[in-house]
Amino acid sequence: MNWTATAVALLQVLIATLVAPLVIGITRQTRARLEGRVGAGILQPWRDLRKLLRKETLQANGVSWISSIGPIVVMASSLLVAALLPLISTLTLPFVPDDLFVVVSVLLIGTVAVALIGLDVGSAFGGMGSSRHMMIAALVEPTVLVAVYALSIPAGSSLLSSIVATRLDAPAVILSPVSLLAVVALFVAVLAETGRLPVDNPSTHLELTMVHEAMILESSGRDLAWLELGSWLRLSALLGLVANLMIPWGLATDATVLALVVGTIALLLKLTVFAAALGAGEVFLAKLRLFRVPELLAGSFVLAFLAVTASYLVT
Amino acid sequence: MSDNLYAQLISLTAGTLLLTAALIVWRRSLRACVRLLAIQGIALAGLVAVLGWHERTIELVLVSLLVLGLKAVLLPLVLSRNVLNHDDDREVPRLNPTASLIFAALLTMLAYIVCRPWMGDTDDPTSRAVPIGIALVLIGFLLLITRRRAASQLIGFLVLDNGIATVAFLTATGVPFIVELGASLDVLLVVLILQVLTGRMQVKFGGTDLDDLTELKD
Amino acid sequence: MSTRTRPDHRSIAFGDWTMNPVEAALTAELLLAALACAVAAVAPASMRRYLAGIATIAMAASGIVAGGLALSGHSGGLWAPTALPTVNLTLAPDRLGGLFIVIASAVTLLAALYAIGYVHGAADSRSAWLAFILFTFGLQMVPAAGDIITFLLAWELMALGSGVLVLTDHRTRPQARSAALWYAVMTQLSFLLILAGFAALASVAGTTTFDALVTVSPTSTTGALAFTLLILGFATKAGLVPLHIWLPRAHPEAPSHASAVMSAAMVKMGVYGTLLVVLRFMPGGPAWWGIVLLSLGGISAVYGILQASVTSDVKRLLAYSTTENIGLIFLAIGASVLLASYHLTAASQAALLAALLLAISHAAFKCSLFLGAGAIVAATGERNLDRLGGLGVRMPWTAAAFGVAALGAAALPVTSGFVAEWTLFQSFIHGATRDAISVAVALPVAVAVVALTAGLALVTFVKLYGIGFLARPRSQGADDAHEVSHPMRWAALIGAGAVIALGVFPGPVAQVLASAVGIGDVATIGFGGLSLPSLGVLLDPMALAITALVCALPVVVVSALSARRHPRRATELPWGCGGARVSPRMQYTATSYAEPLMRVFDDTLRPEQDVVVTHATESRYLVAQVRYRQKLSDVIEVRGYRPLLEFVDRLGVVSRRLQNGSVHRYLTFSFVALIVVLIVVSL
Amino acid sequence: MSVLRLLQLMRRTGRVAETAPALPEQWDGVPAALSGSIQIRHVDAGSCNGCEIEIGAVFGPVYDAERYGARLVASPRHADVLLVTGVVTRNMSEALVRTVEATPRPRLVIAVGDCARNCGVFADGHAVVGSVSDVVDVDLEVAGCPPEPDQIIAALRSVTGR
Repeated sequence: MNWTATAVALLQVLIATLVAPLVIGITRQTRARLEGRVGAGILQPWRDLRKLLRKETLQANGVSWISSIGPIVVMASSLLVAALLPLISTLTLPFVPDDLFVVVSVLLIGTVAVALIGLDVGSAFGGMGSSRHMMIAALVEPTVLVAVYALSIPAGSSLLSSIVATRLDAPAVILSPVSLLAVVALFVAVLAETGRLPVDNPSTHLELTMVHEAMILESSGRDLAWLELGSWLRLSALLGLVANLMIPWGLATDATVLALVVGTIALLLKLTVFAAALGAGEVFLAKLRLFRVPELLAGSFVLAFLAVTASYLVT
Repeated sequence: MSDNLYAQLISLTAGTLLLTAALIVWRRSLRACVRLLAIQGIALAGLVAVLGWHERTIELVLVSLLVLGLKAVLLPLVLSRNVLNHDDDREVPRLNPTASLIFAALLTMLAYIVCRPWMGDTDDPTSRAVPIGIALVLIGFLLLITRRRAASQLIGFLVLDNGIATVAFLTATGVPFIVELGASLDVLLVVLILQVLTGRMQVKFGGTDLDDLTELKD
Repeated sequence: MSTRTRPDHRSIAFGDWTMNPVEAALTAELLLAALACAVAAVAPASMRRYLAGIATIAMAASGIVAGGLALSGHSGGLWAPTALPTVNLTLAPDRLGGLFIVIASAVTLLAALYAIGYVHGAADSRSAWLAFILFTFGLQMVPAAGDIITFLLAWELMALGSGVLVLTDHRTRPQARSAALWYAVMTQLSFLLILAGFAALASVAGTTTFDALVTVSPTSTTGALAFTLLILGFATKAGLVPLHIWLPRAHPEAPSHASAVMSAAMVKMGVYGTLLVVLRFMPGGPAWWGIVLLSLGGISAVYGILQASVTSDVKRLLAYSTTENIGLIFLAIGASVLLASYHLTAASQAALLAALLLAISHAAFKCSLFLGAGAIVAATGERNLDRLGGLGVRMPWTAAAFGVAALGAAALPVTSGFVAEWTLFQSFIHGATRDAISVAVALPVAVAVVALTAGLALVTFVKLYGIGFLARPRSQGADDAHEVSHPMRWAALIGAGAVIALGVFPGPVAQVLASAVGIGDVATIGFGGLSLPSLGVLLDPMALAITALVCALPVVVVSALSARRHPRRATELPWGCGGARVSPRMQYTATSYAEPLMRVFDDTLRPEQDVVVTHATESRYLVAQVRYRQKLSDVIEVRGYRPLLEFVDRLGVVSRRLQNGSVHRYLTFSFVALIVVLIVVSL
Repeated sequence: MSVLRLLQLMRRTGRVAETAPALPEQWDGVPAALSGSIQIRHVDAGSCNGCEIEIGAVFGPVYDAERYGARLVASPRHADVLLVTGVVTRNMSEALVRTVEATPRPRLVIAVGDCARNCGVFADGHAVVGSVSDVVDVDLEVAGCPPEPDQIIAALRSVTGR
């Protein structure tokens, strides 16, 4: 059982990694089409990655080992998250529960690594991005924990897999105000964590408006490849989690081949829909001023908090 | 309809009421607030309709239609006219949104706590949704206290009224049709009068910031 | 203190080999403490640091042995008579006491090792060494005490010793004096409160030995009174808001080895005292105790980390982070009491375990952090983060130790802090109940508080490490920094190693801790992972790390392949928009790094900022110079303490009227007093 | 602008991108790594902004160079191709050299516009160092003052081969 679970987790990592660039491709493509463009095609992110891996990597004098190890840490943390989250099956690794707190902490390792890379450069942009990035990360955390706390109360466990499993068994839970509020809050938190609009504009060229971009401004070649793929993978994994919380159907509950195939296909469909929706949504959104972001996060926190209140005090 | 579905619908509509209230506290733009108010009206009407359907009483269904017409269409229209007829629709609340949001959360919790004794541990979905009505009332008060512009005062007042209506419907399962009619007409009247007043204020002082009214005291 | 074994034991001569092991270890510790004092007193200045340091290490080692024995369940202790009849000085640590003895001794050992390489000048003087030895000795005796008198004596020894240490640099640093004054006042306040609390307990129990105090019922008025007084006293020592005020002043002023012990071990005695109250004296306290501790801890956690996240002084930052961590510990204890009062036993025990895990983890990483901060100050002469930078390449060992400890403080995997907060969170999740409103309200708030604290701690320590050790030096001092001497780096590295070890093998650690407070079901799974069967949760950091490595492997392989074809090329410049080499002054400083947070929380922090723009004489459209000043003072001190002190001053002025120096008036006072006494007595 | 009105606008406009012209023949100097995807950093070495306007059009919806795999980026570290416009002025010559140096290999430098190729109308002005090729080695040139977006796109496509 343990070994099958491990194998499933590895399969999950593989699929998530293959899909992540396509998810970005789909969002960009949707956006382009809505803007009246043709778009570069959903395979473009893969081409970019291939090219980055075939380019040389520059490193300025005086930067420490953080700049060269950091990208690998970021990538590894994203892969680990993809392994932990219930994306195509609700099986969990032996001894490594997909515990909410563990998942968040693993995400934070990636966050911290990027922030340190930004500081390591010693240019003004890096520090700026790093400082903003960490502020947002700090303010997001209450939302994430409280939201999943609310979700974990009906399930009686903080394991994301069992939360999703309960929703699979009793779909009625999904439409209850508790879960609606919590999932909305979680979604806002995911947008902030992955640096999408309205918190951060991933396609900006103005250094002064950057958050994530400003930190990786100095990276090139494979460092850049890992940083990009890492953030894309993080986005896809978290989108997959939200998707499975909203639409748990199709998720494999055992390790039979058929179930896994179904689970994979379901995941692909969900991700396609969510990525397209994300891209479409971003057409209508403008980036918030940096100091309006706390208001947004406070709003999402309140939603999460209301969810907890409701779930506790309503029998 | 099945009890499960009934419970689902009740909690869904009630949840929407609470969510819209929270969002009204969140947003600064008055237009957005008016739109949210309309959604809240729809949710309230839906709640009443569900009750009526469940109790098989035609009267409640009529009331729900009335609520729909009044709170989801008429009042928002009137308000949006007032909002649109002068350019800036930004509210500058006394309390910054972050703080007032936290307040709203605490108020909701308070509502649940005060309701708990006479809610008991009943599984009856209607009594489970009562605290949300109370929370709406409290949040409405919060809006009345923290907002400056007359229009958003009106919005706060309407949220408060929605709260009262929610509680009334859920506890008494439907105030009689006539009473509801009277109440709604009162509300409409109040809103229209305040409408006129704000219009006059607009003309006289070029602004509807209620803090300026302190100068009118003598 | 002359030692004699308690009569009810085998009455045997001192030094007999058949003594009970705990007695033997404690005796050894007493003797070694005396020896250390003697050495410090007589040793020639040139040899003092080595001899005294080694003697202190020996004392600490014997302390570790004694604590370990007590922790593993050996009973026994030392007993000495006093002038007063029926009052004896007893040293009889129980398991919990043993745990805290181990914490105190281990921290002392590292600090002493560090001191060998660190102390110089005033910190190497005879008085400073004596103070350090007495301080650490008292520290180890507090948890060993078996009765009130001994406890208070040890407590006072600890307070006085640390007070002297705060004064060490008073010649060079005038602020040291005011810091010592604040510290003395607050610590005496805490002493008085504790004294009063114990008096209340003893008045009911009728005796002063801890075992006899259990008779007091927690729900009685005396119980409530004693709880309030004792908790206030211990909270003062633990540096909880609003009584934390001495902490950010005293810790930075004391020499770093002393501040490490103060922060990592001394404030823990406040925790130990609290545990004594809620576990040993008056177990099963009412719910409101839990609420009090919970809110006290929650406020301290958020306020402390908020201040830490915007502070630029390294040691001040660490001091505030201590307030945060102790706050978390109190929060956990409070949650445990609250849950227990509603019979949610499993969750309550998990919370208690979390409190202990937090305690040892904080001891490990904060010790290492303060030692590292001392190394920074020694190497650069700078305490202000805004003038540091680039130390990572200049002092690699210190950087490694500091980095690991910072990870622990930020509660990231796989460190001790992570395990502790995970356990705390599990207790919150599984304590969820609808039957008790107070629990239903307290837990989500607690979750939010812990989450916000964790997030801000992340910012704080990324700032501390990133600004201090990465990028390029912002001052000459930082540029000329060199790695510190071996004892210093080893002390810091051992602390960091403990952070990792506690984080990777939490299972056995947790089992030991659980045994200290009599918690049943804690198990070890996998590769030393932690499992709480009654909650049905498990965490195996080692397995997590292995999984992470498996995930990282392909990434490394691909990188290696790509590196073989396209090697890394060094360029002399970071990208600065094509400009000439960007000067270090263009980098973000700690202050600018915290600026966004400062803005978000400025209602709470109330920074004083002013910008002075001097225009050129030719035209006021040309700016000659812009000066930006930001002053950040502790809100609670400004709003709370200043008015209080002014009030006291005014009172003093008024009361001066009473005494005008005339003998007659004083005689009148005493006469009136006499009359009053007589009347009272006659009634 | 409200969401609904935006949606209506989108429905009315539909696709504005022109149909792609025939693929120009692949320029033979293209490094294998760059086929199918190039990131572009634009450097204005002292242009009159005529070429900037055209480049803006190139990445606008009508010409939509993104569909050929070309994207503008914010840092030369991310870039493969530098689009250099205008004569190289004294103040920009050093910055231009640094920018090229800051770009990881394999990299291409495309001189866009007559000023960049041969100083155009600004030849021997007092602030002019020379054409781009006088300062850094240029791989491709796009003639015109300013060049048509089609020409720029043709140059880019001859690199991406899409």
